Amino acid sequence: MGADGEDLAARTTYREAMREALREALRSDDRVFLMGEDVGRYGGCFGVSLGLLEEFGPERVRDTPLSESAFVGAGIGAALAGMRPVVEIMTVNFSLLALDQILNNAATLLHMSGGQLPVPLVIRMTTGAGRQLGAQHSHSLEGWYAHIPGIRVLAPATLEDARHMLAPALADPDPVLVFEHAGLYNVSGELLPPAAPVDLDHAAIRRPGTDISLITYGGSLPKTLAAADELAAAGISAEVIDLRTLRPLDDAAVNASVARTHRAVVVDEAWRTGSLAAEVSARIAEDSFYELDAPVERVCSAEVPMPYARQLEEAALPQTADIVAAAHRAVD
Amino acid sequence: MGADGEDLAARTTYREAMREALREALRSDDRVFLMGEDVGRYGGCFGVSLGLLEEFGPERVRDTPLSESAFVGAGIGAALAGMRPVVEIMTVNFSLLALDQILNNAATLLHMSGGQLPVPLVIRMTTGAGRQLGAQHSHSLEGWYAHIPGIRVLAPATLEDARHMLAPALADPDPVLVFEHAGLYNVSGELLPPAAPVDLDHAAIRRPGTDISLITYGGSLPKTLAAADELAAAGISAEVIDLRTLRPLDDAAVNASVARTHRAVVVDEAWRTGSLAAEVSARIAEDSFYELDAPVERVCSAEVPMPYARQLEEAALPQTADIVAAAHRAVD
Amino acid sequence: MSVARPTRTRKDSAPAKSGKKTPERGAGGRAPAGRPVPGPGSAPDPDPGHRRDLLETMLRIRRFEERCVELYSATKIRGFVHLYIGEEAVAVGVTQALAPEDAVVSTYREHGHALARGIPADAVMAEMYGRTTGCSGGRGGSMHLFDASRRFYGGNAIVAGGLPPAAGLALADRMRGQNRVTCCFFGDGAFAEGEFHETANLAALWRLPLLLVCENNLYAMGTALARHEAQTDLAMRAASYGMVAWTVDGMDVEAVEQAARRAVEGIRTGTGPHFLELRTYRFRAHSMYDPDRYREKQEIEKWKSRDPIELLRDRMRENGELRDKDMARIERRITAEIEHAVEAAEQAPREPVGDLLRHVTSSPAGAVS
Amino acid sequence: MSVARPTRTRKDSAPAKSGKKTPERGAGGRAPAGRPVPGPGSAPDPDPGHRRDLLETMLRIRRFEERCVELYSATKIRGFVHLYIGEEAVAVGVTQALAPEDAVVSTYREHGHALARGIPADAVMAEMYGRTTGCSGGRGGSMHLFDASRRFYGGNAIVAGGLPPAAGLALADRMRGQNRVTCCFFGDGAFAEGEFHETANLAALWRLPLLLVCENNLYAMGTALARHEAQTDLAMRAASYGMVAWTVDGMDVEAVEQAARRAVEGIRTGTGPHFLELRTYRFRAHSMYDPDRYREKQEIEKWKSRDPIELLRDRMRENGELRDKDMARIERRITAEIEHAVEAAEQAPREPVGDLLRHVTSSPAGAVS
Ligand SMILES: Cc1ncc(C[n+]2csc(CCOP(=O)(O)OP(=O)(O)O)c2C)c(N)n1
Ligand SMILES: Cc1ncc(C[n+]2csc(CCOP(=O)(O)OP(=O)(O)O)c2C)c(N)n1
Ligand SMILES: [Mg+2]
Ligand SMILES: [Mg+2]
Repeated sequence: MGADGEDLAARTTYREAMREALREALRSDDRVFLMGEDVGRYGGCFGVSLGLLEEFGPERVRDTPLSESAFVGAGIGAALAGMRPVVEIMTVNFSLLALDQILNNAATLLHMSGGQLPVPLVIRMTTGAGRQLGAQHSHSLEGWYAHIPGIRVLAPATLEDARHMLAPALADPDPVLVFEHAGLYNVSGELLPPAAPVDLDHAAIRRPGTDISLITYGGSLPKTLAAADELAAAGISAEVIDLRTLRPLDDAAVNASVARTHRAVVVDEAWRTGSLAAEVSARIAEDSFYELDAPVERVCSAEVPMPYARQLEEAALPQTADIVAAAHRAVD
Repeated sequence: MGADGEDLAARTTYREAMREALREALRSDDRVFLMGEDVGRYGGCFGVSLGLLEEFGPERVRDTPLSESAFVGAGIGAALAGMRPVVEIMTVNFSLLALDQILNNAATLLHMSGGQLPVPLVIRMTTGAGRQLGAQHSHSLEGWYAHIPGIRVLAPATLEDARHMLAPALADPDPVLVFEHAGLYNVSGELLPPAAPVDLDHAAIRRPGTDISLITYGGSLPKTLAAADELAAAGISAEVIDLRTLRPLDDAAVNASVARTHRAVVVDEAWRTGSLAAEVSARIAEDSFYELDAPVERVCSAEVPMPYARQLEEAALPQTADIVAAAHRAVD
Repeated sequence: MSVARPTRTRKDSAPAKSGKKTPERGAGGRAPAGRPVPGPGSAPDPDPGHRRDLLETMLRIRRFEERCVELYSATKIRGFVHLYIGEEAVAVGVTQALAPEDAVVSTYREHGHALARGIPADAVMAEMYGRTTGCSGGRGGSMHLFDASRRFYGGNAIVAGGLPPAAGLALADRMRGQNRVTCCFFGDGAFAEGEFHETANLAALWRLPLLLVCENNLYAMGTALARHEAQTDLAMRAASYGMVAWTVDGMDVEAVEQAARRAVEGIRTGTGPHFLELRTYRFRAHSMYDPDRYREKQEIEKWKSRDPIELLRDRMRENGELRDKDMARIERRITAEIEHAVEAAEQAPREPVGDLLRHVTSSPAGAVS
Repeated sequence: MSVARPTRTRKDSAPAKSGKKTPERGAGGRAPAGRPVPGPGSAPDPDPGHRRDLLETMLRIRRFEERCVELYSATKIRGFVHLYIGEEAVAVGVTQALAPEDAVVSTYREHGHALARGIPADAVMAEMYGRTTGCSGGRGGSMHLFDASRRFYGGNAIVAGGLPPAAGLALADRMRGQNRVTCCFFGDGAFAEGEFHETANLAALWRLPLLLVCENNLYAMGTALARHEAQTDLAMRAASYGMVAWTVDGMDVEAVEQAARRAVEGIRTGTGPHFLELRTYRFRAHSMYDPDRYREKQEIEKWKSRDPIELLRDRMRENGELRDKDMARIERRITAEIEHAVEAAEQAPREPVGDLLRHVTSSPAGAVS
């Protein structure tokens, strides 16, 4: 990287990028506060909010009891009253305890009230497996949330998105759920200042290609990019699409890519049946029916509660080799 | 119906068929008990269990406090201890409060324990819209449950299935969720004794046809059959597949039908994005890619929290006319 | 000895023998020990005019709902409709204590709360009709009445589902130093839901300006209190969170008002959430109709003999504050108001089907796939 | 006056000043009023042999976990590992009161419960290694230890998630008239979760044979009790459900055993659920490592001075019940046992990846799509 780049780019991690986004939000808008289990004194169970308590105090970096339903619901109420809460749920597994509040209140209040009550709430949570945490800490349920009308679902997969998605999420008048794959927190790299404000309506082409579209998001992006490298070595030019926003889906970007490549693999760490990958696969087959030269392939997790043993967990998760194999099936 | 038929067939409703199934289960196996909000004294919020308290007493027809998580979890524990609980949740909307227990315990205990702890639990709940109950009582989330490995998901759509699915569900060593569409309870007709025990692994062809496959389940079956009638009048022979079991899906039946008809419409009352219909559509396009003559069509609910106003609710739900129109699109 | 001991004090007085008084059931929690309890100086205005207002508001609710029964039979109103008949003193008494800038969170049995809060009968009736002039634009129906301008946050059909958002409304006020109160209504059935307990703890822990109003009508649908709660003294259980909790005769609107005023004053002075258990009874079915297999006729009759409207009316008559012609004038006014609401609702427009996707998100309909 | 009044009695005695005694904090609920409380006749066996067993079991847990720390650093064990070091008296004391046919439901911090319940160190260690010989076949790991033969129902990594199933286990026993007890462990953090309250109510309402064991180590992860509970007297809050609830010194294994025996006896005589609050402390991080930013060094040291193992050891030494060479023999035996467990785990087979889908359902792997 040249001298200019060195000036502008800063070495950072996904965790730090997320923290910086929170810090900026807390600094620039006094309606913003962060609330969740151990976000303060402990620094966040994944260390994302480390130091924020010291900087912003316990009112705005607010430790909660273990009451997922109550503090998510309290976030809804605070949003109704004009605040801009950022609620952290430690992992998506625990978010089930708050799902009633998210679906029956956050997602529906605007509509039920005939447009009177927008809920400008941001809920962050980690998702995903890969650290041998077993069957109650490793699910990927963001696809479920993408089923719910009335909310927006984000999956920042890059340092840039970790750093810059929060501001537009907070500017959204409706509830926004942000899924952070636990495997990404330690990813590090150079972070350039954004050329333009991040927009939450569009997928991104992370690598252009001509032979096949690899469509993914979140924690599967690095594996998919690695698969594209391997495919390139085998003479296959793979385009990698990062969905970024899981609801609403950027159909146009997906269909445009498939119109170029005529083949698609969807990569999603969730269980295959009923996954977001199913929706993407169905949309491609429905909308780009006459463009497809081969069935859409899905690479998902095995349909098993995540086992602890390392070799089993590895076998259960989508791996680069699985993506490469699926691409070969589609291309051959 | 002839004299023979009159002897064997009894006029009944879906509600009564379900009640008869419960009565039979309670009579024939003293490990079975029914538990849920107002299943006893009140007779069930939809009247399904009316009279069972008087017949079996308050221990076996057990009213619970409004504690969805606790009584569903208690069902799990009782099942672990060798009982055969049938837990009723008033509607799928309230089941979100128990989802942690269902996903993190019921569906995972067998696996987490290395096969030591099967959970022979049946959970019944109503689902679906159509009675102007608004955005917190009208969802169709059975597709979500079909995403979860480790459980079986049933959607009895006929009197026969209402009457005869419970026994095999109770015989299943693993958790079984039964979704009863609220719009079906008053459906009445003749109930014949079953030719063979109902099997929970296979979809059913409710009407054979050659030009297009209409694939549906539960509360959408009557509308889909009506659509098939209309299509027949227009010279289109539609095959109607009732999935019956939403997890595991009977791929073979779906693909065999599509192999005959080369066209498919999937009808599902859930919101379209991430619906079970998406999974079925994706599987057809993936597995029967070379059989399809047209894109798979989906007829689902509009992506809106269910509005109260009648004309809006009707517009939000899949209607016979929508199914007919989709079939025409696929056939033309 | 290093075993930690809790340092907070808790005070239990003898249980109330009559619901009419508002005895302190438990105090302390995070409030400084020894802080004096607000005295009875904050009694309601003894002005007979005020009593007439109370009476009229209760009667308006009663007549409104009686009309709803007819309209339901005529299939003008659909869905689930939960009548408040018999419980009017609770909504009317409690809302007296609230200022316009305070907030209300309610349940599916909320016609009374909505009308008492001042939402016009026109807007409520149009909502029941599902018309665009309804207070939720016709999208909510009986269970989902809203009025942002009156800080009436609904209308929640999930038992206990309104409690966490109510805590959040209160939290926002507390964080911004606004001296406002959030009042949350819920039933005895909500006590069994985890969400009640999570919210009670959160509110007490953070000393939120929250008024918890438990409408204890002794039944959760068909399940009697003693068959859904191990400990039926609900005020005592609320007090176990370290908040002030009183049991009140929910059939006596003046007792309710007095208790609510004291509680709201306590909240405004920063002593955290207060809990009111209002002993009341629904005179009719859980929802529009039910066979009432779960209650004794005698019990129903006993409670009907303490009809909150008759109770206040008789008291006022005894005081010479209400003449028959006053009563007739009130009835006439209410009838006119309700008939106007019905007529307006009948005429009101329906949302065009093409606008189905409005209000799913704040962006224009259809912008989001 | 027709306002319903609860008819049950409730009794509050003065709060305990010392954790060692097991004062009654609340009784009543559905138990007939005036029923005598089980007396102190059920004291633990004063036999020094029994004390030696208690000591050895606590020490086995301690040494097992100390070995786990090494193995974690060596990446032999992965995932989340929550150490019980400092809290051994709770698991060991409570399990003394249980018969083999009783059931145990535990948390993610459950090595101590598992070992105290008699699951062999071999099976637990192999599970931490993720091997097929592990007590969950390697699919569970540290947070999900199971042993159906010992009625050890796990190992639950959702805070409070084990409580509802525990109520169900107890319900099954009650319905079948089996005089068995289900013992459910959980932390102070679980008090904030709705599931605790729903379960407490259900258990008290139905008088389930359930022993609720709250391991109050004063922190939920990094959040001190007083920052997550409005009312920190947990036994009092449990008593508010109408169940017997005692606070016990959780560092004194004999006090724990005594309280647990009395509680289990009470449960077996049909008086419904009992609640024990054990005041204890974890000497190490929440999970394997954490910077412990949320606790004062001094506080940790104070609690370490009441190490449950040292406490019992010193008491036995004072009594002349434990000689240095006894202690050395115990240590040797434990070391040998643990080293055997490590070696066996090292040698044990891994589940082939082809069997990944086993145990998803009870049907043979792959039978279900
Ligand atoms: C979570 C949930 N469970 C069940 C229901 C169904 N339901 C509606 S009202 C009700 C009874 C509630 O009783 P209570 O809280 O005492 O209020 P009341 O109806 O007596 O005013 C039930 C069971 C629901 N709406 N939400
Ligand atoms: C529902 C849920 N929320 C959050 C977590 C993350 N978590 C695991 S343990 C823990 C602290 C629990 O504290 P406590 O109940 O006191 O038990 P301790 O760890 O002190 O033994 C937290 C927050 C979880 N596992 N489950
Ligand atoms: Mg009630
Ligand atoms: Mg703790």
